[in-house]
Amino acid sequence: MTSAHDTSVVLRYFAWLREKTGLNEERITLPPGIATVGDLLRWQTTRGHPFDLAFAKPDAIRVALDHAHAKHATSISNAREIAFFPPVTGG
Amino acid sequence: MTSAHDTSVVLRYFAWLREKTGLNEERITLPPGIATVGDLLRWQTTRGHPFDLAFAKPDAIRVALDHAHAKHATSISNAREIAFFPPVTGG
Amino acid sequence: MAVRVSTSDFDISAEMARLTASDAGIGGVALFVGKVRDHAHGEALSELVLEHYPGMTEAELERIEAEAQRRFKLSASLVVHRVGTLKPGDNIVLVIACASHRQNAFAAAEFLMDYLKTRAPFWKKEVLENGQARWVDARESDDMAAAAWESEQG
Amino acid sequence: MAVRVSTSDFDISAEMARLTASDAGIGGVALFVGKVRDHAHGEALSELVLEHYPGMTEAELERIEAEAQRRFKLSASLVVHRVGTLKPGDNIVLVIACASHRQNAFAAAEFLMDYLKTRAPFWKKEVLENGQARWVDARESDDMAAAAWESEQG
Repeated sequence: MTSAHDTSVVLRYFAWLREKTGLNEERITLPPGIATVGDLLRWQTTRGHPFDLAFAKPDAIRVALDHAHAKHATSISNAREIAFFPPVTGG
Repeated sequence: MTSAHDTSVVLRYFAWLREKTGLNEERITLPPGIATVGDLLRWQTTRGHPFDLAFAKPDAIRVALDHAHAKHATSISNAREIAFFPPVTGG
Repeated sequence: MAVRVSTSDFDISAEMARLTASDAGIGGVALFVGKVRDHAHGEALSELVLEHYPGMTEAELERIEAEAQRRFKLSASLVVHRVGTLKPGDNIVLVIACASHRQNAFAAAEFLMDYLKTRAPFWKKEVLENGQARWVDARESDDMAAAAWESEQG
Repeated sequence: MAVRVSTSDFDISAEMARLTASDAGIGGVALFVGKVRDHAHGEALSELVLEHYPGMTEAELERIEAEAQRRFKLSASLVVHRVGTLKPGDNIVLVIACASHRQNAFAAAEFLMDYLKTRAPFWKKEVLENGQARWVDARESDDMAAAAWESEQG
């Protein structure tokens, strides 16, 4: 159960980010000081192997907050689900 | 049978030109002096009722020579089948 | 590459399957279906009667299709146009353009429709529910759409 | 208006019949089908694996469809996208746009494809006949096609 004061978020990984991190998803409480999507991408590189390699090129990574595309400058504020993936290639 | 020296042509009529002339087609030997599609349209107006009314507005009429669109300035030269119709409205 | 004039309806799935079966290099297929609307100039439509010029119709459609093939490097294409008496909701025309990528497929399908509308010898007569019947006037916008292609790539 | 993500194939004729059944004011239907090509960068392709982001995919497709509806006054529309393991010749995506006239139908189908390609969270992995597998790179031309709509009508 998730209480009203739970500050954890679900991080999800797709395509080669899923393969490189070895994770489909994880539930995590982010350290303080992570305000934007860009902050979050930089933080990922500090988590050691395999995150350092998976997130080595943040410009090649897209992020969605609660199922909506977000720019690197976007505030993550109250997002409950944050997804990391390469540029999309459907159609 | 059509001999090698037969100079008759088949004239065909479509849509409201078919209705106004009352003809699907006719085989006819054109009088001398009709060189172009424009000449032919003017000649049609001289044939009396119902051709005078059907061909009263030649700019609203399209002509095909042997199954190919022709402009009013095009020579009718050796055409064997000449068709008269309004601007097309298929699709 | 094929054109067909028909009094009967077409099966889009079957036509597309036949067209794409032989070429697995096809990545994009654009299709267009024209249908009979239930109204004309605000009046309820009862029937749409389609007349054509047998012989010239096929010749003209083949010329249009060959030009689309040349411009857009199509892998395959199809034009089916119905004639006779149609009812609201009935299909009138089917155009299919198959290419490696979607841009050429879309452009070819639009080109085929624009040219078909201004060059293929079909004529529509609207029969209204009030009993009136009238030949459809050609639309100036269709002439302009076709003319716009003239200034593009030779 | 509908979007669907599916592991199974679609029947174009049936989807179109369902979409147009309720509205006899529809005069033009533009469709696009994307298919798996049998080669990639000159190599023979064995399989195409399509991954997506359940939940976001549907949300994003609905946003794209609503925008197309708003811009092009569509009578009806449909987006179906397949996921899972596909083979050369298999259908990947179906887009249908129904409008009164052909210009809006065509424009909407192209708009839906351009946006779907750059915004809907799908990813393709190519498995080659030589055993190699690689994630497909996004195409800059797709980004430009989508960006071109941004400068058009609000």
